[in-house]
Amino acid sequence: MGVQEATIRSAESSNATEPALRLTAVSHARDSVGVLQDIGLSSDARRIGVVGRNGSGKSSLARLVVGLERPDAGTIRVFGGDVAADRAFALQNVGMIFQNPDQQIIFPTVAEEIRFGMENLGWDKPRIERKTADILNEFGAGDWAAKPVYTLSHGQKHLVCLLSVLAMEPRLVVLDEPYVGLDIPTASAMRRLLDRLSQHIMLISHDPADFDGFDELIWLDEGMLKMHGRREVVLPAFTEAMHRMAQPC
Amino acid sequence: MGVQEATIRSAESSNATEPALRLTAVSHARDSVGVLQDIGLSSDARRIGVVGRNGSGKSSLARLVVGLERPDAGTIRVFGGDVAADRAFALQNVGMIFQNPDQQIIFPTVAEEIRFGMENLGWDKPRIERKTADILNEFGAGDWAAKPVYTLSHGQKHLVCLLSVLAMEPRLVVLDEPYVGLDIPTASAMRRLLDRLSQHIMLISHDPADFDGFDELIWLDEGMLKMHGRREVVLPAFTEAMHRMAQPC
Amino acid sequence: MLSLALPRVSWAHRVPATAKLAGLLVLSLVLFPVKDPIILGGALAAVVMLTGSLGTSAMRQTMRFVVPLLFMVGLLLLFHIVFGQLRDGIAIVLRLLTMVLLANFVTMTTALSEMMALVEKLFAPFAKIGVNVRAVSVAMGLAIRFTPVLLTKSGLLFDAWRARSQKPARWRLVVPIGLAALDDAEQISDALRARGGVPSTRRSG
Amino acid sequence: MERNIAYVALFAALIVVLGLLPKFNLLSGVPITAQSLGVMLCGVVLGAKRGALAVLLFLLLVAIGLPFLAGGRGGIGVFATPSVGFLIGWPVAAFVTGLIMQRSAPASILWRALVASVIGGIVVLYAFGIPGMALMLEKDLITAAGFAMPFVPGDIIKAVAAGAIAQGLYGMRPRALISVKG
Ligand SMILES: Nc1ncnc2c1ncn2[C@@H]1O[C@H](COP(=O)(O)OP(=O)(O)OP(=O)(O)O)[C@@H](O)[C@H]1O
Ligand SMILES: Nc1ncnc2c1ncn2[C@@H]1O[C@H](COP(=O)(O)OP(=O)(O)OP(=O)(O)O)[C@@H](O)[C@H]1O
Ligand SMILES: O=C(O)CCCC[C@@H]1SC[C@@H]2NC(=O)N[C@@H]21
Ligand SMILES: [Mg+2]
Ligand SMILES: [Mg+2]
Repeated sequence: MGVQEATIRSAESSNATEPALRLTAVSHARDSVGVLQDIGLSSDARRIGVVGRNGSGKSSLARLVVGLERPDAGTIRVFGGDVAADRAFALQNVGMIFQNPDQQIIFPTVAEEIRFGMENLGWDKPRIERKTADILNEFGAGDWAAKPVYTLSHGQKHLVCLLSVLAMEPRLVVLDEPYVGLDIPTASAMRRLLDRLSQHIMLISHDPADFDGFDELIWLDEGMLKMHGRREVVLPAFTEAMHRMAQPC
Repeated sequence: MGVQEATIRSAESSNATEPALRLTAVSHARDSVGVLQDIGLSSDARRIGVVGRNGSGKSSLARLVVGLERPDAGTIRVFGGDVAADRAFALQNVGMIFQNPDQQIIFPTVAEEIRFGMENLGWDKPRIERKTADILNEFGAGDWAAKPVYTLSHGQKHLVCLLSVLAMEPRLVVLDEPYVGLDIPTASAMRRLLDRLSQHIMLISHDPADFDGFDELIWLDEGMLKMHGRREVVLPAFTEAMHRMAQPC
Repeated sequence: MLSLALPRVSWAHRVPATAKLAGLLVLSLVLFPVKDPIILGGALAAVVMLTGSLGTSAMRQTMRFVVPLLFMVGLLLLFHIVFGQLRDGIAIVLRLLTMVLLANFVTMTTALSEMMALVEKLFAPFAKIGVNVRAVSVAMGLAIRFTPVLLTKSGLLFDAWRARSQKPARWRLVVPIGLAALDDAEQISDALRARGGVPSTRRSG
Repeated sequence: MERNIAYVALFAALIVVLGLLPKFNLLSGVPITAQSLGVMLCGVVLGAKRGALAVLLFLLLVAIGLPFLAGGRGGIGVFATPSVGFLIGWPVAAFVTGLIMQRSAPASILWRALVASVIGGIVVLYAFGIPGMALMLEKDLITAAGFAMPFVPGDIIKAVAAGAIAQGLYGMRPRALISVKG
């Protein structure tokens, strides 16, 4: 598994000496409202968490990292590539799971949904078929291929979203609040699944417990980088600040 | 605050000897798929929690309790009234906060959204204006009245949903996973707000910690009533079962 | 998704879709100038037998399609009788029914997947002049996906209304539903783009 | 690109959904249907190009055999009925409606959308629909025009609805009308 397999190589190829994530003086506005200001950070951690209050810019940061938008100012490099400009590079290297599976599942059946991304990578048909079957089997969903998506439960839909991104073999997977609305057993199954992944992971969550075993944390506050560093340092500071704010005044 | 203020009294008026909630042999199907089977329970608790796995029927139960649907079999009485048949009674007595504020907010500005329910109760204009201003002030949102809803954050939208239901002064407020996606300070503000309410509350959540201070718990399992009783009894049994399921096998 | 294709495989399902469509085209060109009720009647009888050869469920499905037209046919004949042009009226009606039934026959006996493959083939030549064939097939899938979503979204907002009002919502919910649907389209387009989306220029590799 | 595809698909789906409303059969065999409101909205909200593409996408789905015309009809057969002129005219109607919406002076959205819908969704559309009925029913154009008269009141109501909806969308969120921003 890995990028080595990918058949199309992009012009601006990844650079071995480049960190997974590098943002330099990134500022960004949506609908002419500033959502991120002057973010600079560099990280090579395999597990990066993103925390911050509602509206602090976490989802906006995720969109920039996967190249859905180009920052108004500054540069973003993921494994050395310019994800907004070089979409072929982005497709091979980063994938994103949005918060609500209903808003991201595109096709009526599980197999179609999983195949879509690989088709866009230009893989040939037998390889796509093989990978689809493999990944479903690997995650204990071998008989799902022909299932209509609407018959799946919320947690199962989440899994389909994840598999359809993993099938593309990205090096970095960005997850925007993946545990929200899942019951305890389903959430913990998802957690174990993510633990197993060899990929780099960037996870957005409001629950400090979701970052067990993480290396680094990014703390956003009103669009600015409040703190970035090792989890053991950032997480206590963040939770302390949140609980202080949560006190009735 | 309270029902005493309500000006229109419904034909089938509430009965002082009737419990807040009484379900007798309730079964229900959606799209001819059974979602609830033979639920019977009676409760007068001021704080009732509802727990269960994804798809166990929690939201379906909530829809029946606020009278959005009529059960296929059995009867539901809320404060003695038939909420599905007697909509005037239901509007005065039960309110519901849906899980996703985007699926609940109808009007473009905060004030319009809050006024809507009161208009439907037939209150006169000065009273509606007064109540709108009061409730916004009470919850620290005095300057929101003219704000377009789409500029609010997720947590702020949640608050608007809650206020527009509270403004109607129902006796029972049903909340479907209200803390989902909220940051820690916002969630705890919402929690304190709910604590303060004199109304009966029925709360759906996946997080056992959300039921601190609750009186009773309803545990649904695949559409059936697995357990109903005091929180101290049901909650440990439920969390134990969930964590057992969550073990990797 | 519900389609008009018969679920059961008949002899006609094995005929390639291109052949069936070509036959339809040829027959419509041949029949167009014909005015003789005998020939047209023969053609209609042949098409009815063709449909009949597919079995009773095909006949039932065809009737559902044709009954609304029969209403019009009756009135049309009456109209011609009043103006003393019975022969013309009969010819028009026979030709119309023949063509509708024949086209219906092709649709019923061609699986949706085959039709979609055909669409891609038909569009392929246009790729050279810039038509994005991939965009067409993705858009077809999305449109089918959005149909139940629109209904569900509307249902949710109607519920939100009913939870706070006794009066029927009527038109007041149209705009909120429209905005919710537009938001949904926005989110889906992000999801598409995050997984490669639809290349706006043709892929070279 | 993806955004355009999503919008085009959404509005094709909107026409499908409007087909679930009941239709009324008329003597001509062409029903009174709410789907032509969908055609007007395609132009009014999406503008000329995307609006026409949305209608074309809808017709493509109908042609390959999905039962998406009012009353659950579909398949190539529908192009052999007296409706054929209207069906072919739909994408053109959406295009013209959208064009007027984009080009019209900055009057009120309600009036712009109303006028655009009347010209595109009625005048232009009938210019296709009437010859279509004349051809299929072998009548002269005058008689066929007579067949179109029962549509007029309904179509005017639809144009007013399209105007009101456009106004409503614009009022609640100006950027919802892609046609206006260009
Ligand atoms: N499409 C949009 N147009 C305009 N402003 C937007 C848009 N999306 C988000 N915003 C604004 O950008 C800011 C950051 O939003 P973002 O979604 O990134 O926050 P977040 O940290 O993900 O919050 P949450 O925890 O609630 O998901 C917020 O103030 C929000 O109101
Ligand atoms: N509109 C619908 N049509 C058909 N089935 C439905 C519909 N809505 C829900 N269901 C089914 O009813 C069952 C119960 O759904 P419900 O939404 O009540 O579960 P829930 O306990 O609220 O789950 P969650 O924790 O995921 O919100 C599920 O199996 C679901 O698939
Ligand atoms: O066959 C169909 O389902 C519909 C064909 C078009 C009907 C046209 S659109 C303009 C006019 N107004 C109506 O209500 N119906 C016709
Ligand atoms: Mg977010
Ligand atoms: Mg639920």
